[in-house]
Amino acid sequence: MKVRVQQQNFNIAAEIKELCGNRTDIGAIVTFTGLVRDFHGENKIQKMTLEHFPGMAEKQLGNICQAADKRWPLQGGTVIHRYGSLLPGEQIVLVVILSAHREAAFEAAAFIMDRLKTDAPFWKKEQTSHGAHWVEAKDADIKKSQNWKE
Amino acid sequence: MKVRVQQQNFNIAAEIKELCGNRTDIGAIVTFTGLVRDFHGENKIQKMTLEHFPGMAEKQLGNICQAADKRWPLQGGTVIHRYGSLLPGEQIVLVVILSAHREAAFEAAAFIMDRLKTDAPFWKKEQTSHGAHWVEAKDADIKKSQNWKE
Amino acid sequence: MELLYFARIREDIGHSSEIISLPENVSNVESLIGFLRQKGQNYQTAFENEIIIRVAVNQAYVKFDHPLEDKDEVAFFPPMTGG
Amino acid sequence: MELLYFARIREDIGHSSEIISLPENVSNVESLIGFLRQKGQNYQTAFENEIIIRVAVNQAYVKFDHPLEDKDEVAFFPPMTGG
Repeated sequence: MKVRVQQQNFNIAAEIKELCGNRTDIGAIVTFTGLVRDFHGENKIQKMTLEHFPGMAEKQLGNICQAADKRWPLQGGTVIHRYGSLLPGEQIVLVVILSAHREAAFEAAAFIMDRLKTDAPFWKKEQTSHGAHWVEAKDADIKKSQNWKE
Repeated sequence: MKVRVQQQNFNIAAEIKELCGNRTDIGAIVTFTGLVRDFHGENKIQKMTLEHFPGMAEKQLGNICQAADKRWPLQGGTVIHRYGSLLPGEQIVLVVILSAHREAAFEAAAFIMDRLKTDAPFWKKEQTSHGAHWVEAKDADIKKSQNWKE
Repeated sequence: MELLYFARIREDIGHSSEIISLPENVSNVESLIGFLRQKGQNYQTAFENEIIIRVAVNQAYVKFDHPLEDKDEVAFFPPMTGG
Repeated sequence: MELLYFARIREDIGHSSEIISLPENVSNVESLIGFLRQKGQNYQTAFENEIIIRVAVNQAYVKFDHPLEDKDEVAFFPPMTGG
């Protein structure tokens, strides 16, 4: 699978085309696109800034993809995560998964997104009508936080 | 949600763009694309012909979308199913789901595909190197077959 | 009553639709199939195995005990294989 | 030893990286955090709540008892919120 961490936008159709080429053995393509939303709870989002750990971000995304490849019979995939300043409605992340079977494609794409949220070194800062603040991780479980895999 | 049954091909990026427009409240887009595969077991596929029940196909796809809309908090979606003659590598079906939350989008897209397979009146005929034949449904369970919802 | 046939059933019978008057002794899908089987070898082949026959009346799926009226559109087809 | 800081921790400390020599009494991540806390109020604020500190040594996540060497790159950051 291919991993890219980039500032510029991406095009879902171009990514699918590059993955599939002239292949005729693919049965299912599942994609996930994550977008900047205009509201977070009560706060209206004006801008979202994504910080990342260069090098490690790519490495972790690669590890997540490898784990997915081990777990499901996949035929290829692409994960793209953007960084920098993004406005509401803009694309943040893209996952494309190819498989002969739809269940594998759905599950692998969902797995990659779940892992990416907790394991890939990206941080969101929201600029809202009430000031700027770092987005808090949703599960601030003490045990879980210190129980990471080495 | 929008439903289309058509002979012509579709473009995933154009469908997403039409659904999203200038909206900034969407958090997640999940898509499923089903393609004609070149092999079915031992048989090399030369061509796939898709027959459908005009009118009822659209109606059933609409019912499936309504069921998904009731079950998950969705922000829109499109289901396109093609009919006619298709070659290996060609697109058969597209599901696009918008939601504020990724779990809802993943589950709704998978649900629609599962229901579509058993409830939407489409039939595949494969032209292979060993002749043409209708594809058999995977679960030919007697009980299930006569137990349809009215 | 309009009858529609799709996929394998259409091919076995040799045509995709026909208009018939609701026969006297036909009250539901099951007895309609019985009636059709007597119309010839092609119908017998088409309706041989009830396990792989699906029915829609007026574009809604029904069971074999679904009652029929002369104004109904009845469609017969094999289990669906789209997607 | 190279230290990297990201997101809230970077902002609290006021810079994104620095080079230090491994202090005598620092043997693992936990004791490195203790050492850094003494460097000033900005570090105290950054490392106040250990529950929301994550650590990577040479770009691999580690626990606070992970041993350290002078050649290590140690990165501190809050729980991740990408995707």
